[in-house]
Amino acid sequence: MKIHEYQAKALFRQFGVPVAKSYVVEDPDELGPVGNDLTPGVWVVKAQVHAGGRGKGSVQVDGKVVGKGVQVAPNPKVALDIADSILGGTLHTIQTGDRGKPVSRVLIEQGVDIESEFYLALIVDREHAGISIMASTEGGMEIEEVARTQPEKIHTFTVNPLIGYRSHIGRDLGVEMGLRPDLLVPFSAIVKKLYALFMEKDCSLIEVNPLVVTKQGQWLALDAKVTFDDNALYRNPDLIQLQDLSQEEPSEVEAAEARLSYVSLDGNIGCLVNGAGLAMATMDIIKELGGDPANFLDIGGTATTDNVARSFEIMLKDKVDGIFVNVFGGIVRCDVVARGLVEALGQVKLEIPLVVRLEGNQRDAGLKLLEDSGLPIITAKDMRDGARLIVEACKKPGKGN
Amino acid sequence: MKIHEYQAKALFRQFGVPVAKSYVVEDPDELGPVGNDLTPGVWVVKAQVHAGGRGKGSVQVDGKVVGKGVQVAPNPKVALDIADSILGGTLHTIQTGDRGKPVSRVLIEQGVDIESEFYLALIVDREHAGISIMASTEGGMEIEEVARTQPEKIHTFTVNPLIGYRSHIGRDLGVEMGLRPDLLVPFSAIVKKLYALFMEKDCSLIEVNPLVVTKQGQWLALDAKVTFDDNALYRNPDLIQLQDLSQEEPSEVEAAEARLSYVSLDGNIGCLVNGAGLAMATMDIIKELGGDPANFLDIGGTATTDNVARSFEIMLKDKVDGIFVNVFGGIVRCDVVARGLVEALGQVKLEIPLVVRLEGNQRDAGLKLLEDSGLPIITAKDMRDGARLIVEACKKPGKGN
Amino acid sequence: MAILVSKDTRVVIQGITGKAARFHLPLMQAYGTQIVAGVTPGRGGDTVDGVAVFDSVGSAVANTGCNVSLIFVPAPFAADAILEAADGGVDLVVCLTEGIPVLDMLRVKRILAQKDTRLLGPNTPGILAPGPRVKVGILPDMVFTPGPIGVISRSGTLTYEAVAQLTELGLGQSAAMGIGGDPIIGYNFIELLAEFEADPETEGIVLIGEIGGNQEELAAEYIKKHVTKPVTAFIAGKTAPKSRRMGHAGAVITGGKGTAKDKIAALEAAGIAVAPTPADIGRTMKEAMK
Amino acid sequence: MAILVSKDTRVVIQGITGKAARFHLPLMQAYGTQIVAGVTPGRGGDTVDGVAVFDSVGSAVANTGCNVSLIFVPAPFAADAILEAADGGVDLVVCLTEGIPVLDMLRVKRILAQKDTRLLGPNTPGILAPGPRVKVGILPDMVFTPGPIGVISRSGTLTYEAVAQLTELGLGQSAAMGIGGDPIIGYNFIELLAEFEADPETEGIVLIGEIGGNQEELAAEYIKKHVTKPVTAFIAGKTAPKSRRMGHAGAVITGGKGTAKDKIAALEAAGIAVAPTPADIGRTMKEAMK
Repeated sequence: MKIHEYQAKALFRQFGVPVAKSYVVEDPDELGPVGNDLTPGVWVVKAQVHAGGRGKGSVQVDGKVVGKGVQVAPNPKVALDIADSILGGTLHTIQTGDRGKPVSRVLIEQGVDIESEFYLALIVDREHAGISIMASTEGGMEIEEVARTQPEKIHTFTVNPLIGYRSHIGRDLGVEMGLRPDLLVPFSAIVKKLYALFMEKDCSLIEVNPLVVTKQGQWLALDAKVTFDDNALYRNPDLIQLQDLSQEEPSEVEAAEARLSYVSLDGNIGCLVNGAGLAMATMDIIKELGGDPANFLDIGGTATTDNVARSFEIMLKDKVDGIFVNVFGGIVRCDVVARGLVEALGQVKLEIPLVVRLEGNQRDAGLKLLEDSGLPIITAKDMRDGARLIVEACKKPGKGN
Repeated sequence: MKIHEYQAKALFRQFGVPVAKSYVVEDPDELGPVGNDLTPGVWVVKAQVHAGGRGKGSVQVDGKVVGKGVQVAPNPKVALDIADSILGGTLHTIQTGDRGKPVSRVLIEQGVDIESEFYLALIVDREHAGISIMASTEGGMEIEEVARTQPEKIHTFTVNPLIGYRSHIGRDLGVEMGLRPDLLVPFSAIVKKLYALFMEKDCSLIEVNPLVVTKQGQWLALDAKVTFDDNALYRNPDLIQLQDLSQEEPSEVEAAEARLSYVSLDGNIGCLVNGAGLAMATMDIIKELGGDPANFLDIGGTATTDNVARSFEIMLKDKVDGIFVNVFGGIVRCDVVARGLVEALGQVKLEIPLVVRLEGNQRDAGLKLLEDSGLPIITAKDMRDGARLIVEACKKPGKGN
Repeated sequence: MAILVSKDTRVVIQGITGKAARFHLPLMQAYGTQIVAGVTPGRGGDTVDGVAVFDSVGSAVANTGCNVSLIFVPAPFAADAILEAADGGVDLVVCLTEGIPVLDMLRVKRILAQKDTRLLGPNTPGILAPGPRVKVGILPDMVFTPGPIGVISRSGTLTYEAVAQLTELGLGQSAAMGIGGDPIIGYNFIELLAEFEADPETEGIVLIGEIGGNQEELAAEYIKKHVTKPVTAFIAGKTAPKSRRMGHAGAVITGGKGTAKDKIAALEAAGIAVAPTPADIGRTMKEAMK
Repeated sequence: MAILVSKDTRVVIQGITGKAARFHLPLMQAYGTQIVAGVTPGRGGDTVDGVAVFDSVGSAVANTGCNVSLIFVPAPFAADAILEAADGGVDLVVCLTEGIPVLDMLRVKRILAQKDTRLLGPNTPGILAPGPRVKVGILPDMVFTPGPIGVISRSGTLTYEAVAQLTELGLGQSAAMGIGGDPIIGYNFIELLAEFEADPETEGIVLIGEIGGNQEELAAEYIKKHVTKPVTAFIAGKTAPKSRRMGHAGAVITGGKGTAKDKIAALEAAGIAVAPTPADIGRTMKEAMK
């Protein structure tokens, strides 16, 4: 689960990680009172969206560009004007996709005199089975770019979760980065606090880019990106309220509510599959045979009749020219899937081709249910057959593509 | 650091470990209001002192025995009367020593219908470097007695602190004790909570004896003994207020305040030594040569002039016929010890023999300081010599022993 | 003989009284698997489909000599269940549970590194060996047949797909298993490749990978150096859009880009035949076996 | 050659800018110890008595090749300091710090069990080897002289006492060390007995124990089986009252009663000469060497 910068910074404050003074504004009416609190000097206005590249991205209001997603204002008045102009707009960055992300909140943050910028991240490290801490002097840069061009400037330590953080880890990373001795202990303290946040809130990523030292010698987290492990939200119920669904794809949100995994793509064939691997493979074979998937919806390993029906409804909302259901039953039973399809098709009239391939657990029962339903379902004998049938069906004259 | 039963039970409540309903009374004037709250039925009145054997020990008021330290009352009225009678008395048990312990508080606890009694303890296990959990069906008994006579009835699991508690530990101990299946999960939950308390508060021991199952099938901790690691109190500052110094030996309290380790004994020779091993060895050689130590005071490894002087003052308060200072300087400097002695003797006139043996770090400087002071100090050339000198000095006619 | 399991496999099911376990228990029994015990805390003494229920794995092991545990426990309790199985002393834990918090699994992984118990999964469909007729998991046994091919997969359903194709082409299986789709898992490709390489009954190996991570690249390197038996592979996700889930810092940690193209290139460079589509897995293996 | 330390010992002092460290640093230097680095976080670049200060043990090791760490860090930070030394890669950590919380040490003990770094202490006076003139700690070197006796002790000051007696009687020492007086320590009696047994320069061993625990009993058993060199012992606390500190549950866990009488009996049953008083340690060793 992703959260906004301002929410991440609130968590930083709670864990004692230094951040600059800032105000969140949701409603233009709040700008007046906030304006009274802004002290003279530079303030930075930042659109709060779930996407990177805000500084280069532009905010549009009614289709017109009104400014960038991050803007520096020389004084409070200008800051308030900028905030007013972008609130309610849509931010378009390289990460947002064509639709952009709604700017429902802005963060107005006090400007600081930066002496130097750093990069700091904590992340679950699959390969080393630990929490890896990555630090670099190349703050403010895209870290993948740094990894490619100056890999020696990324310093990493993997914390064994059974041992936990020890103060020398941050100091050693600081020494490797060439920090001045007086900056080492406070740097390590920040890493320690972020590690505590990571573990306590079941994070999957904390990224601070840039983490800066001010001309006054203070460390400050100028940006903050935190994502949480969805699987652990049950033990951090306070975090669920931080979720901002307006930042996500509506169909993905709907699928997630039904505990389904949904990915939207660019083509015209809907794919309803069980298992991520089979879903990807189905997409691969459709492409191989000249078709183009519109999405894939993984009904997962615990599908019930209800959520198969639900999946099918979500799929129909996403404009598609045909649907391929490809299920190999293991824990999922083919008869359950068939019953879900029949149920969904009792509600809506099917006006596009539907190819169904069932195999494995309770296949015969499933196929019989489909046959008995009398619905215009095309059944396939195997995966290639099914892919071929749907690709052909979606190429018929009168259909797109 | 030891705490009272009622304090331990308050911690149990805080961590979700079930205990019976109870009231603490400090002042007889509180008995009236508490009496209004007591529901009809059996109540148990328990003297709150830092010592075991309360049930068999007797409370004395003005030298007269008024009852046992734990008494069962058939109704609230009798409970209030018992509480009133023992409050302000002195409890004498096999563990309190001759002086007894003041009964400044009583706990009035609701009686329960016991179906079965168990023993449960968590303790730092040196040998296995973990937290050992000990459980036994022989609740209410002295556990050392059980260990001697029925060792097979004590079930132990040592928790690796890097891994922590897992639910099967309590279940396995429960299965070994032959618990009914429906009691296993709640039993494990209690062990889990006590483990959390142990780790969070840096305990060195938690002992619940008895832990009972009531006829209603509920687990309850009927007694509660918790001791904390003194070395970790700095990170549990809230615990320090639980300390009840009135339960400790006054001279030991005074020594502890000066960060000294003091043990009171039965003889007449005071021993001021650095290091626990040397202290015990000094005691051993004094006894071997026919003397009898009154105490030993270990000035530890970080003695300053001030606390050497302080030690000496504490020692003089504890009536002794002579003092043997036996110091082998390592981290402790003999000159510092000598300066402390000279300082202390500047305040009080020494009327008993003082034998000083200095060796090791800065010995010569120390001996010179003593010599230059002109004080009537007997210096010894080695440990045996010193022990011999003090034993002889304390045997002189006119002195005790 | 298969790998990991054999005719001496005696299974205990943790969470045996749950719905999914109760559904799959008779399927495993019908296939021939010896399910000798179940565990549900507080339900000791009950039986489910003739299987005795115990209150802990420790007591199940003591009473039945079970040596493999199959976990159906819900995600919040699954990490603890794995550790219970390890403390209980089984040799292998097969954990089907999906959605275990990743920090729990990091701890489990580190703890198991110091113990003798091995883990398959979590989020795996389990393992099936057609020769001894042992199924520890939920794989659809009707598509399996005994034979010389070992199948290792990151995906559940693709495993079934591959096995069905092999069976269709007359290539039976020595054993097939999913390693699990979670970030932190027990057995990885390399460890299972080593098992199949050492297994006298296995003559060829199918490896089914997918985009993300660098396990396939590591496997390719390992196969080149240590595996003498023919290996064929399939990588799912060739046409997947760049995953929106993998953050940048994650990509830096992993080192590789995790694309199907890179993985296929690594495998082919190691001399491994890669099936062009998921429908060609069986055929590709058959050709490699010639 | 001594044990644990040698002429190649290169010491880093953690907490070098503290008061006690500054007092003992020149004493160690004067004795001949190579103190090549110090560590105080935030003080990197400073020097203390000619010794370069670093910000972490890792950088001290990288820059000076130090291989033994001596810890003078205050108790709340000492456990972390031990782990820093281990992560930094030194071979031996000598921890003088007194009063480390026992739960911290339990964790340290478990973590070090998986690493190559060994620990002496905490709450030890350190180790001193008169031959190579290496002192890592605070032992008063004026009472030492080179020779064939190894001294292992649970008590600091009693170690000095024993060494002074040995020197007085013409018995020099190969090395002497305290194992530390805390509940959880690194090196124990048995491990050090094994080191001395294997050390060609050691011809006899003095073991100084005290009441509590069961280390002396275990040592007696070990000596009987594995130590060929003469060993003499002293147990402090023969006349101590039953300790009020050791709870009942503790006694049950330990198994033994931990009395001096039991320990002396165990040692004598293993053929070890036990000194009757602390003033007889040297004499008893001398007789055993005949």
